[in-house]
Amino acid sequence: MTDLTAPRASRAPRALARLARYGAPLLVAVALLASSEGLRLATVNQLTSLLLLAVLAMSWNLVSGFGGQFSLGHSIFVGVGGYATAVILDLLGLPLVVVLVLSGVIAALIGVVLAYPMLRLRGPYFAIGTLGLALAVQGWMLNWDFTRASQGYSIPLDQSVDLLTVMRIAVVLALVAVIVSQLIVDLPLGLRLLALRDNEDGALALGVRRLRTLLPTWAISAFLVGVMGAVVALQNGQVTPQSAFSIQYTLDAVIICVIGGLGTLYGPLIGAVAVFVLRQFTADFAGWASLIEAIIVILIVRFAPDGAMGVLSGLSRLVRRALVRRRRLEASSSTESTREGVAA
Amino acid sequence: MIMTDENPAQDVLIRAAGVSRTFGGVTALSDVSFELRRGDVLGIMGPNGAGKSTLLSLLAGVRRPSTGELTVCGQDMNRSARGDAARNGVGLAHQIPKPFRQLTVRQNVEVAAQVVPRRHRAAVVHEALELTGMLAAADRPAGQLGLLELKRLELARALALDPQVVLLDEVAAGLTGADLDELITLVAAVHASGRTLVIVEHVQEVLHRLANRVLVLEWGKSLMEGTPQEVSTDPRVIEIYLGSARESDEPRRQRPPLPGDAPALLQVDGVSAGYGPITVVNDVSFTIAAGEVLAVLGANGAGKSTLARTLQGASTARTGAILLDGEPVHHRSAHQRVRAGIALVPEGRRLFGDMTVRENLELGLRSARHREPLDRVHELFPRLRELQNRAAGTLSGGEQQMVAIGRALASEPRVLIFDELSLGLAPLIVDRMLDAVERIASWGTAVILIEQNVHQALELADSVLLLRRGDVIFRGHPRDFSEEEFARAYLGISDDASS
Amino acid sequence: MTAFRRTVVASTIVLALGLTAGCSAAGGSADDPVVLGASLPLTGPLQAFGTSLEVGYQLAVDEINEAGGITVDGVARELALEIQDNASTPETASEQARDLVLESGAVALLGPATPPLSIPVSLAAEQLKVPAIMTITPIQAWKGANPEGWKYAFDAFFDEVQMTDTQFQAADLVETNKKVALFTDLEEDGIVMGGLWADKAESFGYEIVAHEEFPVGNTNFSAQVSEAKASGAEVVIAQVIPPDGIALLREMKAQGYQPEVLFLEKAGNTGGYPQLSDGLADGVLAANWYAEGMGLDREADFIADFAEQTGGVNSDLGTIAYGYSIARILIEAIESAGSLEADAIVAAIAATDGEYPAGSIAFADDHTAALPAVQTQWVGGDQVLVLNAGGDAASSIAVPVPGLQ
Amino acid sequence: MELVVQGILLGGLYATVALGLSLVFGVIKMVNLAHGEFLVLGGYVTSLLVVSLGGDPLLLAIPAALIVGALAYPLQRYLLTPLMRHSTEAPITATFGVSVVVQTVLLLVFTADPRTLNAPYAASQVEVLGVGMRTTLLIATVIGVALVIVLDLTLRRSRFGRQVRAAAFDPDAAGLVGIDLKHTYAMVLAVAAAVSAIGGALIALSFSVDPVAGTGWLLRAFTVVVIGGLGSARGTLAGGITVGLVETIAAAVFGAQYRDVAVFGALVVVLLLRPQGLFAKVQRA
Repeated sequence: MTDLTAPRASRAPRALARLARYGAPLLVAVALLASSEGLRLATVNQLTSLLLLAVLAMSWNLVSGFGGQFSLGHSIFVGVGGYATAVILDLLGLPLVVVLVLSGVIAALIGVVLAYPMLRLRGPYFAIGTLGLALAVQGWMLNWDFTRASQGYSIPLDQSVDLLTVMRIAVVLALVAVIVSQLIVDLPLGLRLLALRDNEDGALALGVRRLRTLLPTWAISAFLVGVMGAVVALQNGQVTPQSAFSIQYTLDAVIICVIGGLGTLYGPLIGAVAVFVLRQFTADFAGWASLIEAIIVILIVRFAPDGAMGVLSGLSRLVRRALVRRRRLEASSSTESTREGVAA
Repeated sequence: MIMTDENPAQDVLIRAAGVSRTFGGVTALSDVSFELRRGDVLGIMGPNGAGKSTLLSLLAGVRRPSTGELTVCGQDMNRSARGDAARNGVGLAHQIPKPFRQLTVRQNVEVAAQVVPRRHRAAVVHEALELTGMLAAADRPAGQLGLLELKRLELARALALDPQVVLLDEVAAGLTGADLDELITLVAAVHASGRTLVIVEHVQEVLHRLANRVLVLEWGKSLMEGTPQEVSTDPRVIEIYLGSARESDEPRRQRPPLPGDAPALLQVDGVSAGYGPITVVNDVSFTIAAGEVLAVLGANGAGKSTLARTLQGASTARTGAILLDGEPVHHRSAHQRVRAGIALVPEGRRLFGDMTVRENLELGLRSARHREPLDRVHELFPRLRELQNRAAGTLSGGEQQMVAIGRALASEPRVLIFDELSLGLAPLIVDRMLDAVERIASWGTAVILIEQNVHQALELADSVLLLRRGDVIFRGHPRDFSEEEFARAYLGISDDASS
Repeated sequence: MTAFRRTVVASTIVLALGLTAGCSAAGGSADDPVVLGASLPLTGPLQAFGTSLEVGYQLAVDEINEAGGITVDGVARELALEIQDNASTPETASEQARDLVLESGAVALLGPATPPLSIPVSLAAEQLKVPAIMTITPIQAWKGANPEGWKYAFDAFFDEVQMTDTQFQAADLVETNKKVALFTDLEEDGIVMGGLWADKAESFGYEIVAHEEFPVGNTNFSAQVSEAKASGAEVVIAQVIPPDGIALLREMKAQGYQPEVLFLEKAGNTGGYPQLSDGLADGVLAANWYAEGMGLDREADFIADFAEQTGGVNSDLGTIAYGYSIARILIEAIESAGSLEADAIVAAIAATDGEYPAGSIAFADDHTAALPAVQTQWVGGDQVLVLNAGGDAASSIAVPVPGLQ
Repeated sequence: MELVVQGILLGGLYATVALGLSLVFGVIKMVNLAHGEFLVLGGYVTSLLVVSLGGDPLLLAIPAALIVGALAYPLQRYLLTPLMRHSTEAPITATFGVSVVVQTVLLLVFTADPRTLNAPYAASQVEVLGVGMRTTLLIATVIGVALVIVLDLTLRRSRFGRQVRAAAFDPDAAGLVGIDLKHTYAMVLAVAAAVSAIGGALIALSFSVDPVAGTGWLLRAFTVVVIGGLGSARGTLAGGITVGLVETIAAAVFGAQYRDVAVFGALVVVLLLRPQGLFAKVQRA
């Protein structure tokens, strides 16, 4: 057992930890890709949905968790990505990878254009503003001939992609999302981002520029969500404004991050798994499903406001404290010392 | 460290000429001029509200001067944007450190280091951590640090900007004994590393040991500038810190002396309080009887206001008990304590500015129908009757203080706490306020008087509680109260670092 | 090092989930029942369709099971109906359609009603190559969603083109000034049908004097109604959702606008609509797919069995009959294919030709079976047939609209 | 002219619908995503009272308002206020959860069918300034203006109102004058819910309510509140009328399909130009 309270981690373990942080997701992804042939189609399909949910939550977490800007407008990027993919596949028939990246880029560009004015708003105003924006866009899309309203824009069947390929794309996308989240935390951009969230005045006073930090983050988030929307469109075979621009996507991201832990690296992943499993479970309760989910969300917010990650770190702190205390007791009893620490 | 090439023209790092700053009609800083040369350590002192923080915020580029010329490190601060100062070689360390709590110490410093060129960053971060002794704690989350470590981190963050000038805003606040010594050593090391310092400080010891010049502010104007020795012996400085004796010969005190066996109305037993990692009030005990005036004295940062807030319930006591008539009240919330009979006239008055005087007073009443207390208030301050339909926010400071006192009296308190009664008021008004305190005490109300004007407070007091950095260093009758204790508490001149 | 441990925990969870999901293989042995799947809107705005379809589907499955199940590959097997609630949301319907096939092992899908839900389910069927039959989904909209043609999905319902004739045919049965006011919302079917009515009016000798368009969820119809009233139209054709329909009726009543005939499509097919609208919808006309007197297979039985449950003879009852019919067609197709092989079942469905409670059904090459739309008028809790499948009068129409008087 | 009258009358209803949201934001500084459900609940509870007791829906809206208000009190006191200490997101998320709970319960109990309130005047018309207008909208406007005046007077003149204003102005200092902040906040949400319930009854009377109608009305209310300025009763009335006018005129000029786009577009523009609202005084720092 290494000393957990050791103040100084030597260079080697830190490098190892970093390697593990980037390597482990890579390994999991490679393992999934390698074994994907052997998976049942049902598993493939469920895994795709789960991974997409996780990507959505991780991307939203970048802006709203790490960046502290509570966005209620992310559904726009799901829709933009979905439509971009459907339309490009329909009209241009470019290679799939190009189409996906292009969809993300379009979403990111639109994201930057929208964020530029929106980021002038703070706190609840930002949430209301982005929500208004999302609804204005959805209202427009519902009334725009181009989107073919409730009939939807179908991905041409000859261009459609089988579920296994969709899952592989989702695996790669999820990997990218995890790595990007890690990178953002490790890079100076992420430092500035976290600094802004923790204490905006302090960060500004230290020379951090708000827009220069938030805008790239927003663009990255929009890119990932755009590609996620594109994969959703591939999975469903069509896009409709009603579903692709649905506020539900944003709400899902909020719920997942709240359950998993807002502004943590792995919270959205854990939250996505929890929500996905919960939904599989409540699917049998039909009309009660959303009731159960909402009550769980309320209970978590009330009693564990830092989500699963908060509970986990709370537990690990308890364990660590117990270990330390035990060691201290052992030490004091072995030396027969009568001096009890004042720190107790 | 990375120094920009020396340029004799840049030897004057800060030049202020006739700098003023107003906030919506209120002048916080007026016509201040000084120069700071490379390598200087300038101390800034003055009582609360003298404009120290405003001056510092102008130097740090957080705000812009209203008029006057201010150049910092070659930059015209009348034209600078937020954060420009940080990029331009000015580092600011705050009184209450606000680190990025979720980041590690190293990351905190790295955020600041982003203003220096990429290739120097690692070196700057390392140097800042090393100089402040935080290298060992570099990987701990900032949220877990203790107070001294937080102050070190605050300094490290300022140093990571690779600044030419470091501004220190009461960094010694809350530190005692060995911790304070350590901090002073640290700041000296920062200076030795070639930085020019501006130190705003109440703890005189810090200025004595570090500053080569001290600028004293009062009422937003510069009162004098000199060496620390000159300043601390200047009668004007002593007066602004301790208040002047009253001109009038007529004794203010009208009440008979308190009988020695008066039963305790409020009993405070071993109360400690603070915020975050900081303990501001440590193990305070006293009792006060009906009609007694207890003067709570001490320098800025000694814990007087925290004590007041803890008694009233706005902050919670960490340990100890507060009993009103033998009934424990320390678990009750602020509004319940008001109903129980403990009222506070808060520092800065905290009136509801967009409401009228009448509305403010009526809010204090226990019930809408029971209006008698207001008659008493109007009897005490007849002026309030004339002002009753004016918005409280538009009144002068003295009038506002009357409303604040009236509002507290409206709840018919048995214990009334005044937090910095005379702060920011002209001497004539202070006189009137203290007269009112005497009247209130004569009605049988127990009064806890937190007051800067020591001489005048002592005139009224039945007993005195002297705080120094959160500890009670004197408790007793005013006549037993010696000038030495006084000087020690306020100016920290004859300080014993081992306390 | 904690970051490292967290990574391990997180990746283990993901892996474990993938593996456990992979291990729980669904059986397909001959002892297990043959599963038919349906993702239905059992809650949400389309709830009425979902619950009615469920009754119809279940009825068909129960009938077969009571008769000893179906013979597949020479073995008699029981049928099981697996139903999930999609809460009226398209993406859930899509998700559940895949889930039903992949996870629950459904050999075929039954539709969820209306194009927004039926199209994603049909697309999922094509993607997974399983047979699926839709209903309560106008066939032009359904066909339009897949220009290349459906290969595994079928749709049995009325054709919008024929349906939009019925309003004019019914209006012909009463004396009017042949001036028409259209109220159409901006949902796809509102746009399509609005266009059709506008195009066809002239050929029937009608003139469109006002065409009001509005978004779904519109509440304030005052300007639109006063325009229509000013235009003097005695025929009103509206395509609205139920809450908007109530708002429209209230505004018409408030402004004292009493057209001779009022067609309230979409909203008018909500069971018990006159009660919901406090009587305002009494006498409102609506195109329908079911009514007493159409002479359909087992008509009397269905009315006797379900009229009480649906609050009268109305489109909800019709939806039960349609649900029953397509379930029946699917079951018969599996029976006649004699196997669970998708292509065999698809071929058998395509070969369907028979009388069902929904009408006489035979699928065209484009996998659609067009059933006739009729016109009905709300009288009490019933939708009474006023224009039959042949476009002729069935009973007299009460004019002007009684509920608005 | 006709458009203007219509817009103004619609605005009266919108003001009623938005008043509660404005009050909550202004005093508690909390975004209440369950506001729409208060409205819908008001409609349903009134409808239940009409069915079980019989009588005029407008009269029965008053007990309905009391019931909805009584439901809201513990919600603030025991769920939302404790969360406010944690972060600003936590109460937002919780109110979202509450809104889903209410929607689902209503769906399970009453199905998705729309519900209306009926009265002799529910579908009749009166002449206002020579323009024909729905009686209910006129009633809604009268009630809306009355509620704004009553709320405004309550806030200004009554002891409770002053306590609320004090709590909004400086929550810490409010404690110093004996104001129980937790109780005051809970009362504010209760009053907001009660006012909203009356708004919901008016909606059910003029149009209809259904379990999921809350979301649409929440957004309308947001627009009104943001345009009118958060936390000001009179600003809410002005905001309601502005939105009513924008909506009516946009529908007339661009066509009804662009009505929502115009309204939300206006919301975004106002947010960007004047985040404190068009009709609010700029708060002193």
